[in-house]
Amino acid sequence: MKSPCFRLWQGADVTFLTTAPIQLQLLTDAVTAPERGAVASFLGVVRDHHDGRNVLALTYSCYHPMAEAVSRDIASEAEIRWPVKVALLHRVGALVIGDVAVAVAVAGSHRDEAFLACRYVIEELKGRVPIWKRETYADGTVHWVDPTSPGAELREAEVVDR
Amino acid sequence: MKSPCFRLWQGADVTFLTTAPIQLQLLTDAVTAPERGAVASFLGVVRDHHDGRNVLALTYSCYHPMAEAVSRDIASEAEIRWPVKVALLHRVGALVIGDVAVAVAVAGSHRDEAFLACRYVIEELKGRVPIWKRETYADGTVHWVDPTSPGAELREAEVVDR
Amino acid sequence: MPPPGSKPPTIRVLLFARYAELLGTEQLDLPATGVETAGQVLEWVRALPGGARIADGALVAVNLRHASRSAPVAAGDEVALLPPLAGG
Amino acid sequence: MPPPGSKPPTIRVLLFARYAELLGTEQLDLPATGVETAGQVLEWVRALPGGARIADGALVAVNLRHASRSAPVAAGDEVALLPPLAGG
Repeated sequence: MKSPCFRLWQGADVTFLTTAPIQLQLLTDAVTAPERGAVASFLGVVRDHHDGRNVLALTYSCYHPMAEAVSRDIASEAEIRWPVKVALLHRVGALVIGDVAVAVAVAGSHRDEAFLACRYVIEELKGRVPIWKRETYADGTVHWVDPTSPGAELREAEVVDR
Repeated sequence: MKSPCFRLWQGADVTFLTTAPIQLQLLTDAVTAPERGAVASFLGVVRDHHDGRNVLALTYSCYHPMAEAVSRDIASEAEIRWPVKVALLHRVGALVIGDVAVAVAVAGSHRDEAFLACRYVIEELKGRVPIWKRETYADGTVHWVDPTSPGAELREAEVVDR
Repeated sequence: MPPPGSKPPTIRVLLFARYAELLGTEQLDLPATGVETAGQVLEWVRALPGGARIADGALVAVNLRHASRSAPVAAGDEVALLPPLAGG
Repeated sequence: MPPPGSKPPTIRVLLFARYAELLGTEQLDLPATGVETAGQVLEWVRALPGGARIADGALVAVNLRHASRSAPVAAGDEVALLPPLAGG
């Protein structure tokens, strides 16, 4: 069996994905401008537990070209709907507790639009960008996280030995 | 006439005020924790115009001990209302276009509470923390910004020569 | 159109995350003849060994965008079956 | 209570930003006798030279917290008159 894709694909765009640590300031700097002084941002940081189990490590994989295309769609949608500039970046590969997994920064002239667009982008990203998370637990088991079915993957014994 | 207070007061707390450049990451790092993986933040950046006039420079002054006390109140209110950790920091003194004037970072277990609390803090800060802004325009005039009366300070000829 | 003598026209099928593990592969080539919709691609994969555990509600993408079961597909298209997304 | 021989009991009045410019000072000491509310402090300042341009709707703070016009004040309190806030 081939190993799942945890690396970025050769030749595909890498605007919205990275394997390197995310620095929020690079995103806020990219969107801020003299006429856009209100900057709302969001960070998703790797937590140490999931459904009550201790997470030791995790790996994000992605469908790289589609993740880029859909991220671009979402940024464009937000910039059409509100007068804002959007930056978003999702990290893939092996992450540890406390690492930033995703960052969104949105700058506009007013707070309202910056906050609304930032919230829009993170919600759409979670719902549409093809990224998956495989967690390793303290007891050595591994499983693919399914946010649509909290706890269900454990009851269904989807946990696989590594 | 004494010059208005643009410096921080000797002996008063300096938890929520600073005269140095603001680095957002210091705030997000301060609130993030293994159990708080959703971090919403806001930056207010000095813009280059106000009521259609070009701003050259500006200075924030404050009622330092009250600004600290009210900032602390606001952070506590947010942390009581939502299960979050709050950091906020306002810069005072002389700033230039593009400088970060205020930063808020809020971390929680879930996006909803992080965004709601972040929005609460910046709105309350603007409405309650005693800070004033004196702008210098391209034509050399100076005036105190009054957000409650957009444009009114110009019609009222409150502009004073420097 | 492929040049004469090349392989028969196919639809490229990509599998990700748990679905790739269930099928033991990340990529399949489905002969395009008679395949008209994304839903038919999903049913074909679900009929393969290991495919039955792919949920009926799996997400489907055609050429890098989310698509409905009824989305048309043809030779040369890239169809992906996506487990529940977990980004962010 | 102040020790015998010290100055008479006063209320410390602070002025900021445009109000400090209008009055030409950032700090005044108001004899506390007969002064019972924050609103009375505001009226006293507005009667001073330059004070008339302090808006009727000025914000008032007593001992580092926003206060209403009817908030009680006494000797030793710190009362601040605050122009429209412009932080953030």
